[in-house]
Parts: sequence; structure tokens; C-alpha cells
Amino acid sequence: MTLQITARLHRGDFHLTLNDTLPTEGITALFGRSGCGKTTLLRLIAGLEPTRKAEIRFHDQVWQAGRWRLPVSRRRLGLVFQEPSLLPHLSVEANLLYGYRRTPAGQRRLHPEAVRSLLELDTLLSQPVHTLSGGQRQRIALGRALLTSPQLLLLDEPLSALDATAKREIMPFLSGLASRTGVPVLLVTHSAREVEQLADQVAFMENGRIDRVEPLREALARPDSPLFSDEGPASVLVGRLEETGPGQWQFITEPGGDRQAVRFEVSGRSSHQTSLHRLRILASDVSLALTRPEGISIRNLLPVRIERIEDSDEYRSTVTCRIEDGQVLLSRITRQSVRELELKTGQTAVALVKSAALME
Amino acid sequence: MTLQITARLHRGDFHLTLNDTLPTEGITALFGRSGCGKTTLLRLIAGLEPTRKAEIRFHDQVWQAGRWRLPVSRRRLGLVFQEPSLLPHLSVEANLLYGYRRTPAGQRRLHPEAVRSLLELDTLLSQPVHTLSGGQRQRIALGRALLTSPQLLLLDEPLSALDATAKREIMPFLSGLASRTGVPVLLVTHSAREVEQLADQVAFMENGRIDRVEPLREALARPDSPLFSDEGPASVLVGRLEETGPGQWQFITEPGGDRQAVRFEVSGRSSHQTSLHRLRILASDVSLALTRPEGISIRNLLPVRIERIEDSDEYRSTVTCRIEDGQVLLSRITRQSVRELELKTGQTAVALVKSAALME
Amino acid sequence: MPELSPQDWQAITVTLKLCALTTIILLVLATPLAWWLAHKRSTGRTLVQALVALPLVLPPTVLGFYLLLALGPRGPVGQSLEAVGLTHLAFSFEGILVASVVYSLPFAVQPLMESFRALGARPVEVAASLGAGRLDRLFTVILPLCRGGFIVAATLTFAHTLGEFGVILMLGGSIPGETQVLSVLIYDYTEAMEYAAAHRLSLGLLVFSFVVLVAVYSLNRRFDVVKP
Amino acid sequence: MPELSPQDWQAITVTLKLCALTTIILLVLATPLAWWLAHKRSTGRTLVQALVALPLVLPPTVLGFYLLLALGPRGPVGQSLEAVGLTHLAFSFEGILVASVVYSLPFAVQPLMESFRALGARPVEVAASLGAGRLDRLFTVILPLCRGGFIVAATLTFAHTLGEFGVILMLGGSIPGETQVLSVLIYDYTEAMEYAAAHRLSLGLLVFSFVVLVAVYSLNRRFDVVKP
Amino acid sequence: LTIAAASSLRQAMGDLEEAFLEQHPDTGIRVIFGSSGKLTAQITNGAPYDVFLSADTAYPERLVALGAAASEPAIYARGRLVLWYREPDRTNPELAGLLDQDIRRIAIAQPRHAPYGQAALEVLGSAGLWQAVKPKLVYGENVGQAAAMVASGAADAGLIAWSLTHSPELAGRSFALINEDLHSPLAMAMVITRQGADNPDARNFSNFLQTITAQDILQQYGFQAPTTD
Ligand SMILES: Nc1ncnc2c1ncn2[C@@H]1O[C@H](COP(=O)(O)OP(=O)(O)OP(=O)(O)O)[C@@H](O)[C@H]1O
Ligand SMILES: Nc1ncnc2c1ncn2[C@@H]1O[C@H](COP(=O)(O)OP(=O)(O)OP(=O)(O)O)[C@@H](O)[C@H]1O
Ligand code: MOO
Ligand SMILES: [Mg+2]
Ligand SMILES: [Mg+2]
Repeated sequence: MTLQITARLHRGDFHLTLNDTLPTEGITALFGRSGCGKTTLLRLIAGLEPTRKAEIRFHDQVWQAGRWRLPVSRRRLGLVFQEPSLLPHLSVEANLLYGYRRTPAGQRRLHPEAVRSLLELDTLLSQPVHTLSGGQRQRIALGRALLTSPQLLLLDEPLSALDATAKREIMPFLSGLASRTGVPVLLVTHSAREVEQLADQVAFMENGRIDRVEPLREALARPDSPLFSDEGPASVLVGRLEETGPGQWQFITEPGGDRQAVRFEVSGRSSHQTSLHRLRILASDVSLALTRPEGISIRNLLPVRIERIEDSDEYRSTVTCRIEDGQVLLSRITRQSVRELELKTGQTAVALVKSAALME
Repeated sequence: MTLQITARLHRGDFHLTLNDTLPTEGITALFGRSGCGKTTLLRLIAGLEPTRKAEIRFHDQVWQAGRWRLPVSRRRLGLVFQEPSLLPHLSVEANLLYGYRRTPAGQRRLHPEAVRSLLELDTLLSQPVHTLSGGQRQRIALGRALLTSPQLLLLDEPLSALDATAKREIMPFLSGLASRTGVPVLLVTHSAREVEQLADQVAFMENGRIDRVEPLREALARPDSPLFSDEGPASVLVGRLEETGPGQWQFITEPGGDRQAVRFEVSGRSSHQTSLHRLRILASDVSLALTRPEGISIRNLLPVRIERIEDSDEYRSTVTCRIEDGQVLLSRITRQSVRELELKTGQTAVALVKSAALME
Repeated sequence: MPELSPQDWQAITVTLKLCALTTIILLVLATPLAWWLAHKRSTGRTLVQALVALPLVLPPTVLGFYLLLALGPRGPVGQSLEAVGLTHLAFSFEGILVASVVYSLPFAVQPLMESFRALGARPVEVAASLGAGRLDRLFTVILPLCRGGFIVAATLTFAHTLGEFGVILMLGGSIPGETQVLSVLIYDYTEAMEYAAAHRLSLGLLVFSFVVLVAVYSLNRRFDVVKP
Repeated sequence: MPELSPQDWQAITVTLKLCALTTIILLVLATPLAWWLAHKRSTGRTLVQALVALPLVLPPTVLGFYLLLALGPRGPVGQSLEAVGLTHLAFSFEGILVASVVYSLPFAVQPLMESFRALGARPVEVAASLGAGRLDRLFTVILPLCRGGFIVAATLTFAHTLGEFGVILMLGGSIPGETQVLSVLIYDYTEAMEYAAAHRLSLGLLVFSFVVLVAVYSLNRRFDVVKP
Repeated sequence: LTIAAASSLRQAMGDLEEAFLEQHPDTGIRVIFGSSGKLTAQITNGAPYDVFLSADTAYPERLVALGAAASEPAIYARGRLVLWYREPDRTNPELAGLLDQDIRRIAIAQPRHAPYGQAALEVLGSAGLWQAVKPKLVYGENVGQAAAMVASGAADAGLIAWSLTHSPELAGRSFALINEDLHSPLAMAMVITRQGADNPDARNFSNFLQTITAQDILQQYGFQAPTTD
């Protein structure tokens, strides 16, 4: 069950060359610098870029084979354009329902009421579309695409004009959507945060090519990952949440192999409805100590084995630690600290992770 | 030297009611949820929203007095619209130069070469504008506005479609521009990060009103500030950078009153060209210990006095600490830690700030 | 208006029929042609576009004469029609209908073409991605969004057909009840210096057209789509 | 074409002058009118819009007759002109120019109006924010972006003026070198059954117009602005 | 000297002009053709025409009544109708032939304002054909257009002006001259307009038309002398 794309496309000096298989499970983030071809790729998949040199196959359906193309309207896509493109002659409500009405009742899995309340659209329904603010437009475009109950969601930076509060409400919904309804999502985004929070896989694009497609965990295991160009390296641990007392939660990692699970103390409760959770820990949030310090507010003190010490720049090192369950935890500390603590590969240490920094 | 606005504006159910004075020094961020009226306010200032009930005065110039309006073209504004609005019949180069050519040579303070290289536009100059990617358009719109050498820059989410790398290059330029050339900037943004990094003042908008306008430092001193809805509270310390050895830098705070400066060890060098720097420290990056721990990679261990302990939610507390120079440092730790360490107001403690997390 | 003669009424009926049919036929024909012209980017396009405008440059009577040659019993079109058992088009309502369509073609095609070009590809792409097929898109997106262009095309066509008489007179032969339209009749009255009758009909025509046009434009205004 | 008589050449000169002047005057007049119509959202607008289209609905000769009444020495306009020492407009080049302008007004105004509406406010706002004044914006933003509308307006006006003869014949009186235009001349030839001469001039007119139109449209195509 | 002449005079006018210029070599002549009705309307509204040669007598009388004329109408010729079948091999072109099955359309000028159209109606009436051929009739704006309808092949027959048969297009075809008794006389009158009142050439031309020379030319081109009644 994949999306296979073979294509060559020239636009002036720009060349898009693809021979890739994208996973169609969960959320695949398309990550790359401005102008690398993300929008073009999405449009190609949607069938909106005219080219004869492309073969596109989604699951067992052929979407394009050279000159032959399945009409866009029959691909059952949910497409959100980079510039929210509402139909200006329709009301907000008619925009929302445009695709819904054209979806056979039997295929509808999302309904207007749910989408309207999730995206806070209720007060906007009767407003003329040209009077909407940028963020309102984006929300409506997203809602409209969702309401077609598509078999593939193509989202081109759908959250860029949203404020933090709106984002925090919509993101869990998107990630839940993919896992709950099984609709695969291809999400273009510039934000490493969005990738880490939403993506199951990441496709890295550069200069019109897909550099590599890898599961998020692998993408985060490389300290030089492009995702880190913003906030620096981070580890993402996968595990379950367990309530250990009133207001107290533990995050229990899913150990690799027959290793032992590691427990993290976390506060607050994720709004994720899934059973598997993610813990994103910026390497810069992880400190190392030789021995377990006492009388300190940091609650997660994990024994680790140092696997690699790399200089990430002139001043800082990234220390790759293995925690007891076999997962990797990255720590970024100054090279001076490495020297002063005389850290060595193979050595054991204590990683200090602030519990309050854990939840996401 | 201010921007004074008195205005009433009705658009359907939406009411914009203003009687405010915005500072015109440095960068003023306009922060608020989607649909609160930020774009409308910017357009009002620019003279693009028709209304007779407005008085606008910029410095000693009257821009609007009731029915009378100074034509937009004579306000010498640099306006970047929320949707990058390139003139579709002009080349990229002609778009960039459109305003430049209309600026008297004597008033030009920025020149095409500089802007082109800063915004990486050189390869795009001859491309038809309809072929540009979203981020490329946004960069050109920004460059075009800058090249008019305006007396006021109005930027409506100018960085929303940019990738982290591009942002990292443009942000210091923007903040430098305001301080170097004295052009005041009004910046609409959803990103608390952008505010913290760029703004000198923040105007918080809600439901068509400006709630308050305050210096960034004050805005960050309130743990309930809207800026924290994304990443939680943070402290921003102001100080100077000093090189203490090869690759070693110290951040020396500007003490309030006759207090003593505090020194932070930081790694790396800011690309800011200004002499005063900002240190942004997320409250969740600050841990507390009762005594100074040994053998630990955390390099900044600061004696603090606990001034207030507030429960920020069911599980976490925000601890307001006063460091030796009199500035405030926020720490967010679990309520359980507060209980276990028996923290009390008035008590002294040690704040642990990872040096690697400091720079921005 | 009790002073109108039966012949006047007959002419009014023929005229309204002609105008209505011409407008409808032209919109149906011009829409695909204008769409093609708006999106095709070849030399073919400019040639066709120029061809469409050509009937305009000939004096109407002369055009009527050439149409008479072509559509009459000895002309290529007329002969083909007669060969398949139909009757030629000269001096018939069908004939003047064809002539009106040809003559007003540019007034329908050109505004539609420009309005299709101004529409851009995006709204159609959006509708397609939301599951709308070709015809669906035509009726739910293109037509409403290009309504202004259609209004211009329809009103120009309608008005022009109302006033046109050179072509119709020549090709139609002014047969009462069949090809004698109002404009021909008014012309006849002025030629005969029966000015009272001419004024009466002209005024009627003006008032009627004014009312129709105002109604159409007001309706159009009510559904205006505002562009940012 | 050596077979053209001096009279033909005279008519050609008058025609080209008339068409060129009509087109220029109409674009100059229609631009502000169309802009106003495109942006004003009142009842006034629909009334004016309907008024503009009215000259079309009258048969050209009849319109010519009324213009003759109005502009001639006994008409209100003609008399006012004579009162201020000018000469009335009937049977003069100026007269047929005025008539052509009135008669082709809707072909200029309506496409321009639609193209102004399709332009939207944004490009003008952008230009204003970049320091461009009113006229500057007109020439550097509105004109180039509405080029399609101007082309439609200009070609329809030009072609229509070329072919128009009813109004001109009535008001101008077919005076060689002054008001005798090509279409009137061709009409005269067909009336006199001098078909050879009529065919020759018609063909010339068609070829000429075709070449002009193709040239204009190709040029236009080269500067096409693509909308996303 | 500007002469406004009915379109039926088109062919004759060239020779008339030439002959007139022989007698008055210093005169500059300009002829404007048009339908009589249109020319009348123009003259009453200030057209710069000095002499008006109408195709009938009613329009000149109208001008006199309106005070736009500077002379009484003077009849200078009489028109004649011919019957013209499109098919050249119709050897005996008789009016009764109009009843034939294969004559589907008959072109005449618009009777409402064209004198020849009015005459054609009368002919059909007198010949007792009116009811039978009425459905076959198509109307041209004037005789010229009626002729064009036949010439184009769209109409099968036409009742047109004899003068038109002298046009280059129709020269040499066969026509049947209609008996003048079948219709009231197509008397053609001229007037000098107010505009031409003080123009000696106008009077000269008016006088010239009554000369034998002029009358000969007119007869050559399918008109009868006004006197031979
Ligand atoms: N006709 C053309 N000539 C030259 N370059 C072109 C042409 N058409 C497209 N391009 C280039 O193709 C590249 C891909 O554009 P695309 O919109 O896919 O980028 P993107 O990855 O979506 O960027 P962004 O994040 O800024 O939206 C851009 O660099 C664009 O400039
Ligand atoms: N005619 C109208 N009727 C009702 N509401 C209107 C009308 N015009 C504007 N509004 C509302 O005015 C508000 C302000 O819009 P504005 O574009 O200024 O918001 P914004 O703060 O820029 O939002 P965003 O961050 O999403 O761009 C929006 O809520 C919008 O829906
Ligand atoms: O010469 Mo006429 O007035 O056209 O019959
Ligand atoms: Mg893009
Ligand atoms: Mg906005």
C-alpha cells in the first residue's frame, strides 16, 4: 500500500526528478527548503501539473501512466493549497460543503458539525469569503478538504497562518485522523516542530529530488538531520502513558528487543487519543552528570551509556546516549563540559531530563 | 515620536475600536489570535481601509483626519501583505525595483544588491512571477517593501512561508534594520519566537482592540502572557557578550539599579551585530536545586532568590526567581518537585540553566 | 400602446424571438470557443480570434449580400442544405438567425474569452480536487465566477441583434411575420418619412431595452463577487 | 492594388482616420467611465450602464436620423454650437466621429468594466503602497494588467467602426474626402451593382483587418499574464 | 455644385455630368446618391446639397411644403419597371411566369417608401397576380437591393427599375419591360434646395435636365422622357 511516483518535470531551470515510493500509512511530512519543489510534487500527485513523463500509482489504482491521467475529480483527494483558495462566489458554508455534497453518502466519514466545531468555523458560516482573515481562510480550506473524506490528504503548509492556540487544537486532530480513519496524509511543512509532532515518516526534499524517506525515529537519530537546523537535535521516544497517581503520569517507553522499559515522569496529560505517545526531547534539554545529583528539581535522572561524542560545532558536542530500553537519547552540551567531566565513549553517566519539558 | 490611532470600523459583526498610541522605535510586534483584526489594523494605518471615523498621526504628519486622508502613495510605507501580492505582469526584478525607482535617490538607504543577496533572490530575477514558490514570493514581497526605504515598515506575517534557514538569516537583518536605520517596524506574527527574537514592544490584540502595548521585557515578565501559550513562559535577559577565551563567550547582564551583573556562559556567537543581546530562557529550561550540584554538564548555576511560586496548571508551578542583577528568571517545575524540595517564597536556591540552551 | 399596428406587433414578436434565440445560441457556441481561445496558446488561437471579428468590418448590407450568396439556393451552404433535403436559408427566419449569430459572434466570444482568462486556473483546480467533474465545474464554478463576462456578452449580443438591420434586411427580405424585424420596420418608417410611427416604435424599443438592461444589471450587481 | 480609384483612396484615408480617432477617443472616454462603473456600487451605476448600451438597440440609420436631428443646424446641440460661433456637426467629419463614438461606446465600456472588476483592488493597493500616484498606477499597473480588456475594447470598437455605415451615411451624407468612408463606398458599389469594385474593396478590407487583428492579438499573446 | 440624386440614377449620372460639364466647363460637380427618403431627411436637416433629383414627386413636394426648396418640383423623367428572371434561359419572360412552381421568391423594393416598390405592387394587382404571388414576395430596401437579391441567386425573379439593367453587372441580360399602363406613372421630379437657391449652377443644371441632350442620355439609361405620356 504505497504511492509510487516516477516523473520528470522541467519548469525553466527547475527540474523535478522522482523515482520514489512514498508510504501511505499515517502522516508523511514533506520537508525541504523554499523552492525545492514540494508544492510542485503535491500538484503532480494531484494531477494538476501537466506532464507526460510520469507514472503515478496509488495503492492498486493507476493515477497516471504517461499521457493517460485519471481526472483529478476522480482521485478522491483532499487538497489544501498553499494559498487558501476559497471559491469566492460561495459562502463559507457552501465552500465547506462543496466537496461534501459530491461525496457519496456511503463514503462520508467526517461530518460538517464535527469539522465546524474543531476548526471553530461556526461564527463564520454566513460571512462573505472576501472578508475573512488569513487564518480563517486557511481553516476553511482545511475543513473543506477534510469533508470530502478523501483517500489521501495532500496538505501544503496548512497551518502556517494559524496561531499557536489553533495549531494546538488542530494538530492532534490531524494526527488522530490519520491513525483513526486510516487516511494517509502528505504534509508539506517548514516547521520541524510540526514534523516531530505529526509525522510518522519524513521525506526530505532538495533541489527537485526526494533525498530520502525514512521513519521519523530514524530521521531524528541522525544528529545532522535537516530537521535540526532550527532547534537543534532532538530525540523522539515512543511509549505509553500510565497514570501513577492524581495528576501524575508516567511515560513508559516501548523497549527495543528484550530490553527493559524506561519510565519517565511527566506532568499533564496529552490530548492525543492514541495509545502510543511521543516524547520529544531536545538534545539541548538533556544534561549529563557523572553521579546522580540530589536535592534538585529535575525529576528524570536516567542511567545511560555514552555511545558517541561528536562535535556539532566549534563550541558544542552532541552526545549520543543509549538508555536502558535501547532507544537513543541525544544530549547537547558544551565541549568545555565534555572536557571538564572527562566524558568518554562507553562510559556510563546520568542523563538529566527536566520532566516539565517532556510533554507534547 | 509615535503613531497615534483613533478609529472605529465596522465590518459585519466585527468591530475595530482603537484609541492607542503605538511606539515608533524599533520593532513593535502585533500579536493576537486569528481574526482579531491585525490585518485590518495594518491596512487602516496604510490608508487602505475606507473609513471616515479615524484619526491617524505618524510623528508630526497627519495621515488621516476624518474624511481627509493622505494618499497611500505619499505615506512612504513599506507594506508586506499577508498574501504575497506580486505584480503579475512584472518580472521579479521589476517587482523589486518598482518602489525603489519611485523613491527619490536621496532617500534611498537600502540598495538592490544588498537586498538581493540577503534574501537570496539572485537566481530568481528573470523568472516569471507566476512560477515562483510560496516562500520565494514572500521573500520578494519583503525585498520590494524594503527597497522603498520607508519611514514605517508594516509587515503582515512576512516570514510565515519561510523555512528555518531563511528565517534565521532574515530575522537578524530585520532586527538590525530597525535599530540601524531607525525605521520603525510594525510586525504581525503568530509566532512567540519571532516576537521574542525581534520585538522591542508588543501590542496584544484581542477582538478588534489593542489590549495593551508594553515593552517586551514586561510582556515576558507576566507568566500568563499570551506569548506563552505556545512554548510556555520564558525570560528574556538583556546584556552584552564578551569573549572570554577561544570559542568561549560570556553573556553579561545589564543590571538594574546598582545591582551586580550576572555572567552566563554561552557557546557560539550570535549573528546579531548589535551590542546589546538577548538571552531567551524558557522557564521549562530552568531547573532548581537546593545546593550547587557537582560533576554535572550544566554550566550555569546561578544563586537566586525565590520570589513567587504560582501553580500554572494542575501539575506544574512557575517559580519566579530574582537573579543577582535584579532581573527575573522564570522556572517551570512540577508541583511534585516543589513539594519534595520544600520550596518556599523568600528562600534562596540555585537555578540550573543549560549553557547550550542559551544562545539565540 | 394601442396605436401599434398588427404589423408592428408581428415585427415585435419576430424581433424578440430572434434576439432571444441569437443570444442563447451565441452563448452556447461562444462558451467553448472562448474557453479554447482563452487557454490555447498557439498561433491557431490568434487566427481564429481574428477570424471571429471579421464579420464586423464589412458593412452589414454587404455582409448580408455575401451571406445571401453563401446561404442562398446557389451558394455552397444553401446547396449542401438542399442536397440533404433541407431548404436553403435565404429569406427565412433560420437564415437571419444564422446571420445574427455570425454577425454578433465577436461580441459574445471576446468578453467571454477575457473573463475566462481573468478567472485563472485555481478555482477550477479547487473544484476538481473537491470531486467536481467537467460539467459540474462549468455550472458551479466557471459560470458563476464569469457571470460578469456572460452578462456583457449577452447584453451586447442582445442589443446588437435588436438594432442590426442591414444584414437582416438583405438576407431576410423583410417578410412580415417571418423576417421583418422591428429595426427594419422602424427604418422603413423613417425612409417613408412616417416619423410619428418611427418615433413611437423607437421610443418603445428604447424604453423596453432600458428596462431589460437595468433589470439584468441590477440582478448582476446583487451577486457581485468581490475580489480582494 | 492599382485598380483602386482616387475616390477609393480618399475613402480609405477617411476611414482609417475615423477608426483610429474613434478608438483613441473611446478608450480615453471609456476608461474613467468604466472604472467608475466597475467600482461604484449604486443604482446610478446600473442606470448609466444601461444608458451606455442604448445606442445599440436602435437601427443605425434611425440612430443616424436622431443624431441628425440633434446635431444638425436645427437640433439642440447643433444650435448651441452655432450660438457659440462654431458650426453644427451634421455632414462633417467631426459629426460622424461623434456618432461613431456614441455608437461604439458600449463595446469599449463593457469589456473595460469587466476587466477592471476582474483586476480587483490588490494590485492597485500594492502599487500605491510602493509610492505610485494615480496616473502612475494607471499606466504601470491597471493598463498592463487590463491589457486584455483594452484589446477587446479597441478591436471591437475598431472593427465595428470600420463596418458601421448606417449612422454615418445618414449623418454624414457620404461626402467624398469628408464623410465618405469605405463601408459607405462599398455599400454604394453594391447598390450600383458594381460588384467587381465592391468585391475588391471588401476583400481588401477583410485582408487588412485580418492582418491588423492578427498582429494585435499576437502581440497581446506575447505579453500574456498568467494567473495561477 | 452638389447634387443629391436617387440611387436609380447612378448609371445615368456619369454621362449627364459629362454633358453638363461640356456646357459649363467651370463648374465643379459632386454627386451624392442615396434613397430619396434619406436624402429628403438630410436636406431638411441642413445637408449641403444644391439640387435634389428624386425618384418620385412626393419627396420634392414634401421639401416644398417644409420650405426647404427654392423651386417648384420639375418632372425630369419617368421610370420604367422591368421583370427579370434569374434563369437566363427563360426566353419569354412574362408576368404570368411568376406563378410557376420553380419561382419561389420574387424580389421587389419596399413599397412603403420606394416608388418602384409601390409601382411593382400595382403591376401585380393589375395583372391579377397579387394574391397568388404575395407569399413569394421579398422586399429590398430599394430596387437596388431587390436586384441584388436576384443577382445573388437567392430570389428567382424581380421587378426592378429599367435603369438598373444598364449597370455593368446586368448589361446584356434579357428583361421584359412592363407595360406602363399597369401602374401609375413613375414620374421623377427635381427641386433646387434652399441651400442651392443662390447657386447659379443649380439653376443651370435644372435647366440642363430639360434639354434634349439630357433627355437622350436619360432614355439611354432606361428612363422615359417626362413628355411622352
Ligand atoms: N517556469 C519556471 N522557470 C524557472 N523556475 C521555475 C519555473 N516554474 C517553477 N520554478 C521553480 O520551481 C521550484 C519549485 O517550486 P515549488 O512551488 O514546488 O516550491 P516549494 O518547495 O513548494 O517552495 P515553498 O516552500 O517556497 O512553497 C521553485 O524554485 C520555482 O522557482
Ligand atoms: N464584512 C464582514 N463581516 C463580518 N466579519 C468581517 C467582515 N469583514 C471582516 N470581518 C472579520 O474581521 C476580523 C478581522 O480580520 P483580520 O483580517 O484583520 O484578522 P487578522 O487578525 O489579520 O487574522 P489572521 O491572523 O487570521 O490573518 C475577522 O474575524 C473577519 O472575519
Ligand atoms: O431611388 Mo430610390 O428612392 O432608392 O427608389
Ligand atoms: Mg510551496
Ligand atoms: Mg491577517
